[in-house]
Amino acid sequence: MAKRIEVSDLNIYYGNFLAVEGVNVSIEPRSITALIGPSGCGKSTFLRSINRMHEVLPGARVEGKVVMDGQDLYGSDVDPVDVRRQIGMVFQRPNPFPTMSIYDNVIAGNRLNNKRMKRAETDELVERSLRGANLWNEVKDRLDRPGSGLSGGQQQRLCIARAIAVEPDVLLMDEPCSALDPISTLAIEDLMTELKERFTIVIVTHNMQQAARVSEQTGFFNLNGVGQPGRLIEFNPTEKIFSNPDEKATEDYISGRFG
Amino acid sequence: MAKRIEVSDLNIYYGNFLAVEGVNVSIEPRSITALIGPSGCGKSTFLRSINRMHEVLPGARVEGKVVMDGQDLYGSDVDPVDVRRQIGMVFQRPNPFPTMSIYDNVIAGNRLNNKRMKRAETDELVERSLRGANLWNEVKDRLDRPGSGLSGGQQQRLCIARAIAVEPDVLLMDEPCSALDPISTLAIEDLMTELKERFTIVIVTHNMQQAARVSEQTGFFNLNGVGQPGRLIEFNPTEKIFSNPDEKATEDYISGRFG
Amino acid sequence: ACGASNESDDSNSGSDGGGDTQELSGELVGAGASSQQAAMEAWQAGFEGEYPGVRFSYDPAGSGAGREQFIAGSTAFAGSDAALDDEELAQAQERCAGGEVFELPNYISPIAVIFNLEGVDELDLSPATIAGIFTGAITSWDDPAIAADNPDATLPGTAITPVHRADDSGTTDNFTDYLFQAAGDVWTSEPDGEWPLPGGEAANQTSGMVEVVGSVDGAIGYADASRAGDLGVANVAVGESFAAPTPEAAAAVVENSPAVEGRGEYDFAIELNRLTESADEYPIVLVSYHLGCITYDDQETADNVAAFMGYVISEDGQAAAAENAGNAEISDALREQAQTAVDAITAG
Amino acid sequence: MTVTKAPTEPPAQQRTIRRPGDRIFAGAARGSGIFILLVLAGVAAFLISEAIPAFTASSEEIPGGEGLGDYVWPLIAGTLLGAVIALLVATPLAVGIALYVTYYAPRRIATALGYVIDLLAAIPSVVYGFWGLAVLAKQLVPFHEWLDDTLGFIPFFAGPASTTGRTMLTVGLVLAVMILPIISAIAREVFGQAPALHREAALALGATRWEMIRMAVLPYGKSGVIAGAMLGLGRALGETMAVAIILSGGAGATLNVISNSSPSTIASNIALRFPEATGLGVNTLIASGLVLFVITLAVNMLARWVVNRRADFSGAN
Amino acid sequence: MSTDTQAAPPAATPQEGPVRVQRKLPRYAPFGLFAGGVAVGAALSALTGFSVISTVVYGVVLGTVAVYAASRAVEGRRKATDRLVTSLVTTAFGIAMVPLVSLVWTVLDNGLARFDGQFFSNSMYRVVGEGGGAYHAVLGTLIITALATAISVPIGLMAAIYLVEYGTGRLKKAITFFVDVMTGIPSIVAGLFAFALFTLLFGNDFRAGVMGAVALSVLMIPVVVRSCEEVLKLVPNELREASYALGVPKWRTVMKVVLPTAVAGLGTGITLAVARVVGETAPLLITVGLITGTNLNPFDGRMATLPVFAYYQLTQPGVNEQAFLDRAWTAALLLIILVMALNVVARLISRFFAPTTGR
Ligand SMILES: Nc1ncnc2c1ncn2[C@@H]1O[C@H](COP(=O)(O)OP(=O)(O)OP(=O)(O)O)[C@@H](O)[C@H]1O
Ligand SMILES: Nc1ncnc2c1ncn2[C@@H]1O[C@H](COP(=O)(O)OP(=O)(O)OP(=O)(O)O)[C@@H](O)[C@H]1O
Ligand SMILES: [Mg+2]
Ligand SMILES: [Mg+2]
Ligand SMILES: O=P([O-])([O-])[O-]
Repeated sequence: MAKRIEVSDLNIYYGNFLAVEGVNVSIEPRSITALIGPSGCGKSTFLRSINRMHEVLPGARVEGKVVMDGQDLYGSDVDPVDVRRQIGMVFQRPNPFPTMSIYDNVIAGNRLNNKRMKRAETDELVERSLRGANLWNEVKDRLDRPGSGLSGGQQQRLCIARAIAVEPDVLLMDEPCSALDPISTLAIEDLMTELKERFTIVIVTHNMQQAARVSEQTGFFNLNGVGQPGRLIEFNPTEKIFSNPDEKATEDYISGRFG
Repeated sequence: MAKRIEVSDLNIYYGNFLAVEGVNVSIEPRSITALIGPSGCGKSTFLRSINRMHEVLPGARVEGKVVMDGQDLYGSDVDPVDVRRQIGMVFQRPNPFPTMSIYDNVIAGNRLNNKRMKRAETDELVERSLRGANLWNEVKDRLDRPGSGLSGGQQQRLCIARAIAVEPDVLLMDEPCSALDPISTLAIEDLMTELKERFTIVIVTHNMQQAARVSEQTGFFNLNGVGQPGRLIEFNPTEKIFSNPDEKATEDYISGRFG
Repeated sequence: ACGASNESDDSNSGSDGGGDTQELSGELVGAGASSQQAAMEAWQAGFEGEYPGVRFSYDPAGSGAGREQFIAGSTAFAGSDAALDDEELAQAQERCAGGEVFELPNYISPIAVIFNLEGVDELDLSPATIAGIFTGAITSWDDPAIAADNPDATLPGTAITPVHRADDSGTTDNFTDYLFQAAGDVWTSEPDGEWPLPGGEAANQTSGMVEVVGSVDGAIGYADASRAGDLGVANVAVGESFAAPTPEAAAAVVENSPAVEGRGEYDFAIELNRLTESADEYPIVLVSYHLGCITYDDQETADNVAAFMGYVISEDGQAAAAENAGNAEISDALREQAQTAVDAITAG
Repeated sequence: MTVTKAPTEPPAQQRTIRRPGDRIFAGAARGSGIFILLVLAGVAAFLISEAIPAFTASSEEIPGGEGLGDYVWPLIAGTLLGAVIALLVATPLAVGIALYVTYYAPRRIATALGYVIDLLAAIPSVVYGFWGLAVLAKQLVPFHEWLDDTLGFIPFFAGPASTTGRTMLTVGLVLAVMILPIISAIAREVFGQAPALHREAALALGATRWEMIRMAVLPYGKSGVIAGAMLGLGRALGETMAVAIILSGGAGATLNVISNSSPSTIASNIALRFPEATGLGVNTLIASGLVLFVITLAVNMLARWVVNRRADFSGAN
Repeated sequence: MSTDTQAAPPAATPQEGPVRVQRKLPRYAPFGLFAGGVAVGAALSALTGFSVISTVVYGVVLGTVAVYAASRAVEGRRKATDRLVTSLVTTAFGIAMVPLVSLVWTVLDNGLARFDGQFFSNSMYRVVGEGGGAYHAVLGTLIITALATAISVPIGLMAAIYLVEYGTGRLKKAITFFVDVMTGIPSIVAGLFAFALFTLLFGNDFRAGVMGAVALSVLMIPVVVRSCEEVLKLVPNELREASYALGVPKWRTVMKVVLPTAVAGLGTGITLAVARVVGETAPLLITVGLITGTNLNPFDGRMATLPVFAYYQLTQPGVNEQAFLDRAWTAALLLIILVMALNVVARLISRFFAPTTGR
């Protein structure tokens, strides 16, 4: 059920501030696409515009098209809720629901949408998702404890488990491993590699080795100066980006220092 | 004014849960000490106990000694406020004060001790600190805007600027670069190297290359199993840790995967 | 199932001696003067004993509100500390199917001049002295005017704190009416339910008045005599002597007061004789009326009103009220007079 | 969620289609808001229509015989005086209480202490009235005398001191006690919610407890405190029974808060006069209610103006 | 002021320790100083004519000043300010306890006399003088308050949700503003309004408990809106975003994420609103009046309520005054207990949902 996403001439605004300008890109299904670039260049902003999370901020809006398998996600007949159901997201800062137990956090996507599931089914789903996020062993004995009592990395993995539990077609991850130790990072990377068989994955990362390791395609964002909009400078197969990029800026950035 | 910190037999509790057990370590002045280990093993907990930030959580307490240049920081005549004034901290999640402007955020700590600084002095201090945190260029035109309108990485750098603005003797950093791009990371690392001439720095990181790059000493935390307390498994010069560690566990962890 | 344990139909009805409970039903709603609230409780209880089928309620919302609601037709009768004025009378007649209105002086209560003065239990006061105290002309208890009224008493030099009612009340209306008529030049303000002079200590309701007078040495006020409690009660000059506010003296002055001229056959509003010189009469009296129609639209209401008023003026009714409220019972003459009105009530 | 920067161009949400559930829910929420406006409009319409006869009547017909302005003016003075005393006393106290409960009291009993203060909200206003009359007023008589003796040169304490203590000052203090739980409960909620992240940031900079509160808690809770104060002010302005029972009112406008001749307040005056009022008397009382309505309006506009000046830095989110 | 407070003077550094431990007041010094201040205050008030209030006032002021001055001299400005605030904040709490204790004592002292079985099982039907009870008034208050709550909470909560989650532009501004204005409606005016409204709709002689409930709702709604709004604003946006990103529609997000997260605060707010109106006398006096018997139908006929019951018992007693006063105070006591019980229920509910906070 992986989906191809085509973005054309996308401008993204916060109120009157143009944060990201003129993005044109085609994201392949069943692949991992990495987005890299300096801080503040609009990676998160672009990522959030793909599943229409951008527009929940007051005054935030976009111009242009994001087409998923032929359908414009910003079309007037498209419900953003449906978009988000198919395009899941993991945020930069872990945000488990404080009112819910670890168990309920994992199945929040189903519960909140009032899906009825048998107890055995949900048990199975919770275990599968937590294992997928490499958290099962640490929390299996305290599934009924609040999710907010976990360490930062545990919380992040809980959020990943929550996102994959709804089995979206596309998974957007905003620096999902920035709070994780290498072992968990490895587990998440393995998970991504596994998931891409079925899903389309877009990941923002500052860790260029990670980008090099897991992704097929890499996009490099940059901005010319403060107050200027961010732009997608280069989008190419990861191998090419890291060995022989088209753009001077990309090369500078990558060779500047590795992760 | 760097300080030597000696920790002996430190047990750290959350209520009745023993999170970290029996830490004995001596942290050298004018050096960078890195703490590594899997998620949830108690690195953050240990770090927070050094400047008595741990005890602000309800039910949290410690047993044992943390001695700084001969003085027990947990002595009955020691005011935690004074401890924290000299041992600064940067948190895992950026936390600028949302009600203050960027400018005021930077000098928030200084304002406490010194109500009336000359405008020129503070201007100078703000610029120096922001430059130190590699944020000056991005925000110099909007110093009077709220700090919460920045990107994640920008916010983290703002917090670093705020912490170094008070010129503490010791600086504790909990994964300060996990939200930063390589360029900012590099800048922060350079800054640390510069600061260690005068200060003692302790940093928690998941990025082992970073630990290898910047630190003189490295401590490896681990835990035997879920619900078990975390322990300091090995503490040695960084070079030794990464080339020829004493402990099998350390070697496993490090060789498992790099950054 | 959900009733209070004292309300169950079989346990209580007719238990207190009435024997033959009567077959009336429906509702009887009244509203008005709060002054008669305590008496009304007794009347209601007695009436409900005799007529358990009637749902009775009396809303002590105030005389003005009572008259308005009666005129508007939302109640069957009203309680009022004052008789209807001409304009209201016309409106009331319209409300009563164009017919006659009854006004029965059913609640009579002496208003006592109460005081709190250490070492003084007995006090005689002439109208002019009372007025002087309340206008602020007399400020100390050893004032010659007070001494002149009480030649035998030893009066302290305590400052006087006169207290008046803060709310608009029938008590104030009657008290100022008395001062206006009896105190001569010393009191010039027109009688009014609202205290007519600016400033001074003001208290809400009779209970507030009693509380404040009771708490300040040297305070003086006016209140329903039954509520005076431990406070000193002044005797008021009547002619050459001084009268105490007893129920009997109050009933006597009402009986001997002339009727208001030019009213209907069943309108027994009276013009209180404040200037009485009879030593058996006490001139500061509050009369609270019951107002209703001689002709009601429906039979049920007419029957209920007639039954209620009949009970109120009955000896039982008056005695029950006097026991609970401490008011004066109406005289036989007044009762006979009222009975004519009760008998006349019909539907049409 | 702040309304600081209204987008100048049409927001993207315009194109957004909404699911039925969302439409219904949003409609219900919006409808509730509009309904409240309608209720208020209803109250205003009621007040205006009933007040018109009093505005058009000649001045002799108004109770007091001096016209509506002269009738209402002392009441306005009394209302504002009592409410201002209450607010000045209660707000700092309530903030103190809320801070005590959230950050100073021993943790184990802190919540319980919070409920204890809430008990003040449970006490009916009639009881406040009788307590004020029978207990507090008497206790405050010496205080009144002291104010008269030492601060008599200030117009507020010009005296002569009341011998019963049933003054505007006492009323203000009782009102302060009545609104205390309202302000402190809301302040407590918002102070307690100040993010740990920011509190820890302050502590880590070497802030003392108070400095932490000043940096991370008060700015965050400011809007809540103001909301609580406005609720409290509303209650103080509109309190009826307690004031009617305690205050020795009915005099002309004065700043003097310690004498026994105080102006009444609008709400208590209505309660005192309404049962016996007829005809134009009723209209006059309702006109005074309308005036109170307008006062509340004005006070709120003022408060809003003050608050909105630094809305950009609101702590929420 | 500015020069001598510059940083911590190094002169104040005692022993060897690296943490510039300024000299510290001994642990119990603040308490001792405070007590000393109180003692001096007592002496002072004894000089000027002893009274409890002046002793307390002088004592607290002097005690606070003593602590501040000592701390200022020994520990420096910042620490002294901290201690000063601690004193002030504790004093604030202490001050609030004074009227509370006095009030509760007054009510208990007077109200326990009739706190008996008869009071709870009997109405005032055909009761003259002694005896009787408030059964009818308790039920009346419960019914009318429940009705008012049923009207106000959904409307108020939804309006708060509108303001926090949906509101934009003028309508939001208007609602926020006018809700504040609404808090200033005097209770008696609310009663008059409800009276006029129902008279208009159902004619002159219509009286019912629902009139009172509507009057109380006018008073209650703004309290619900305002307190709920404040609490909802505190729910972090992160959580909303987390929910949206799971493909949860906004309304479900509000219902299942925002409201549960805020439930403790909502409970406090609603309890506050109920407490605000449950003791109201004036509007009920005008709308539902008073009867002596029990009426359980809020849509027909007058009803008895505890505040009105207490008010008339207090203000219009009969000859046997004590019996009336006892009933009045017991009714007041009952009202307080009622609100307390409500408080406990609200706490239990919120305890059930409330987030267990961690880092
Ligand atoms: N809520 C917001 N309101 C206004 N401007 C914003 C907001 N969030 C981000 N921005 C601005 O938009 C630009 C892009 O921010 P964004 O968060 O997308 O950067 P990023 O590439 O994700 O950076 P990082 O790597 O630090 O997370 C920045 O200039 C930032 O200041
Ligand atoms: N507030 C808290 N209350 C109770 N337990 C806690 C709390 N914070 C952390 N813990 C527990 O203490 C242990 C150590 O947590 P800590 O945050 O120190 O881990 P960490 O090494 O910093 O992990 P990470 O690399 O993911 O940040 C974990 O088991 C965690 O669940
Ligand atoms: Mg980002
Ligand atoms: Mg950590
Ligand atoms: O009976 P009153 O009208 O004076 O209260």
